[in-house]
Amino acid sequence: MTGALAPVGPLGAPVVAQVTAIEASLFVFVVLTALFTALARDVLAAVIIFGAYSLGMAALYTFYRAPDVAMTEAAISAGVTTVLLLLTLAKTTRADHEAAFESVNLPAAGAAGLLFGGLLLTMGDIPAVGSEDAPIWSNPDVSQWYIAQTYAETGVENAVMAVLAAFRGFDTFGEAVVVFAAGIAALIVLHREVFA
Amino acid sequence: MADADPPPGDGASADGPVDSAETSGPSAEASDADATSGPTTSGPTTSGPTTSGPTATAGAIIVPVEPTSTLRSTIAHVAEAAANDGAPALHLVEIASWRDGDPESDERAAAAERVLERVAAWATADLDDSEAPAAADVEVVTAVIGADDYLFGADDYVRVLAEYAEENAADRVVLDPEYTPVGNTTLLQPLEFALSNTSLSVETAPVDRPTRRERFRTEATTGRFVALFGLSLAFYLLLGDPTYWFDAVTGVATAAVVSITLSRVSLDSTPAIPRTPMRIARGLVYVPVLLYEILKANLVVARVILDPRLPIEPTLNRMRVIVGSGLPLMTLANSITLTPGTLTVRARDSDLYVHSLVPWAREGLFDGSLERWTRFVYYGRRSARLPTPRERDDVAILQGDDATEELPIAAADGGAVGAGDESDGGDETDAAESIDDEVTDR
Amino acid sequence: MTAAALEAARVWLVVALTLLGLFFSFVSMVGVLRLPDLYSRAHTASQADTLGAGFGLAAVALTVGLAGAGFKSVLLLFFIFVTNPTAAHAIARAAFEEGIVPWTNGDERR
Amino acid sequence: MSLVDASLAAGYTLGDFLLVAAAGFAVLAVGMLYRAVVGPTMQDRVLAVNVLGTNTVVILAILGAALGEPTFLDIALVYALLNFLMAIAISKFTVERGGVL
Repeated sequence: MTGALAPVGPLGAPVVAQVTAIEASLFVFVVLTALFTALARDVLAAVIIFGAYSLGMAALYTFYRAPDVAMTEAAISAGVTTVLLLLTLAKTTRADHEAAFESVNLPAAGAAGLLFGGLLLTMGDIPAVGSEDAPIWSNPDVSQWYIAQTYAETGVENAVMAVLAAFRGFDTFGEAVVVFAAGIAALIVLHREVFA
Repeated sequence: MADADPPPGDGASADGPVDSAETSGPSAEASDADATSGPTTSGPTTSGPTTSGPTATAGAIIVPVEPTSTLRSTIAHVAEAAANDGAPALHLVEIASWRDGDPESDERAAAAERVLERVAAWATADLDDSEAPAAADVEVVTAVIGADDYLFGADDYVRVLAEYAEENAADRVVLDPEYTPVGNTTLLQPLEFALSNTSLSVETAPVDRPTRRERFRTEATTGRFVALFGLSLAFYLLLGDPTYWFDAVTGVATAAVVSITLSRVSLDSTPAIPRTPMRIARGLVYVPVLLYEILKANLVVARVILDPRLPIEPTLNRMRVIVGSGLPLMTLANSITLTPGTLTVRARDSDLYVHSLVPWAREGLFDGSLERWTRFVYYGRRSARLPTPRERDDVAILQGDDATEELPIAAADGGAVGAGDESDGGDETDAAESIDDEVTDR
Repeated sequence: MTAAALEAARVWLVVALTLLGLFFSFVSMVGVLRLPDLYSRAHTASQADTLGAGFGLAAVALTVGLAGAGFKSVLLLFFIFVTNPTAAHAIARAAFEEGIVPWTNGDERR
Repeated sequence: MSLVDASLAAGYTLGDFLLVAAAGFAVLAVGMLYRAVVGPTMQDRVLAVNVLGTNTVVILAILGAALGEPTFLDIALVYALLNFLMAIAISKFTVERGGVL
């Protein structure tokens, strides 16, 4: 896991420590899409922009070597959520709006900003990605073993993904089956063949 | 794509919902015929294979009406049933989704009236054609109900319907299977449920919805099965590891599932031995040609777009192409779209509606080289020789100064939502189906 | 030609293809931002962008090498060339069905 | 040694270049976002998101090449499929007011 996110050469200039150009542009993209999803007044527009958000998010996940999460983001967020939201829209009505954006509730925005700022304060104490000072290293048994052995045993660089897809792969498979069955059940309740 | 029509109810006008302009003719005719010639039945017939036969006590039938793609066949069914059962009247009612006095309520009421006028014409025509002796005695009544109140949900609809039924001595409600009065809500089942609590007898007209599923089902042949199985197995192994036994086993299982479930829908013609490989080979010849065309035209379009003056002259054009339907048409339409400056907006039978960005692209399109290439890929070298669309006089410009034909757009006045738009159900399904065509052709 | 020269040629080819891809994607973006209506925007969205993606994926295929996963990017390339125009067509037709009249010279920008 | 480690100029490798190119595609995606937000019609938004999706696919593929992770191409493949599905679904939705779903 350590070497996986090593700084990628001099071109990925350390604007903020170790943030590369690709990360930076994806961050901008994701934040903008999230913002516009929240602000769009037309619900259908919000659904569409939310699709774009999940696209950017998945690219980011992929960059952090978590392809399983990226896959999930792709399947759930861009695929299922969009279809479910569209279904919801189809079963309700969509009001026409004159204004393109919601007006911002200033006290609420202030409160959210404060919370965000507070959380940002803790950022300084979080160890850097791959840092050897991370508290996880001090646990000598379990996490140590995963960190040391994951790559050798599974060939997967992201330890979380290795746990999900390799060490407990059948568990994950079972979860996928459960989710799939739930989806089928929902469709039966809806009494529609969505994917016909 | 005439297949999108509902199953024919009768010979008279089985075209499903059509534009109100068109129906005004038949409507007048039908009512004339009704008024003057009276019953056209040829005496008591021996048929009458229906359920109960004429019964004196039968009450009137109520049909809630809304422009749907199955409306035409529902009316045909109801008219036949009314004639056979000797119902005294057939009430075609539209349950108002507006309230009188609302903004726009007048327009919506007018739209509802148009729909009712049309279905009344259908019903009258069907009754005239009916062989049942009692057909002439069935009175066709139309009404808009519930406009004095806001209606929320199935219970309100049923209340309004029940009141109307009581006033008019009706005891039977026949529902159109596609009936969704609020436009978006699926109300049919709650409606049926709520109706079952009243004294009215309720049934859904046994007409087929024009689903695309049915239409795509083609015959399952071994050739198709094998082709799809091979294709999906190859795809699976390509993504996996062909030499690893686990991938081979799961691949066979997956390919079997895919080909069992989808072999009837995903290939539109059975692969044949000399023809299919030849097509693929000629297709491979076509790919570099297409790539070259794309590159060349892309540079032209890039120059146009990056030009600060933006010298574009977009028009919509129509071109009749001779390539056959299905896969060849899709290939041609996609090639046209891929070649910059031209974009296929709509494919209707063999008419392609192509949007062109600059006149240069339009001229290139009318020269028909892509059409010739498509013919070459699918039918061989000899079929490729053909006059250009321009020489065949199969082209038209629909916009701009050189326009030669009128724009066939539903709402050319800026997309006003009107009755024409609303009642165009058959057309919309048709359009959606063509997209599906393209998806499943692959 | 030596192996080193071959590799150098491959590297610069990758660079050239990537730059071409970026250029055409840029054209596509400019087109989508500048052009006056949906139909003309669909042109650049389906075409310039497809070509841009095509060049980008070709660069990837060349980098990874056909022995590796390069064929996957060829597959991807093929897929994009088939689906992108279809999607653009579907979108344009949706607009047409809704009765949006294509913009012509002299109309107001939309 | 794979091709991405080949040095290009001044100590930069091809991998670096590809990462920057991926960032370039992401910047183009941000530009495209304007159309997705402003519209004005729903189809404009769908179109912009479709282009965004194509860009994402390219970004994923380039990342896969630059970081030496060929599995990213599988994700890109999944994304290409979903992107197509999304465009078709939404454009059909806008035409038929949900009748298709």
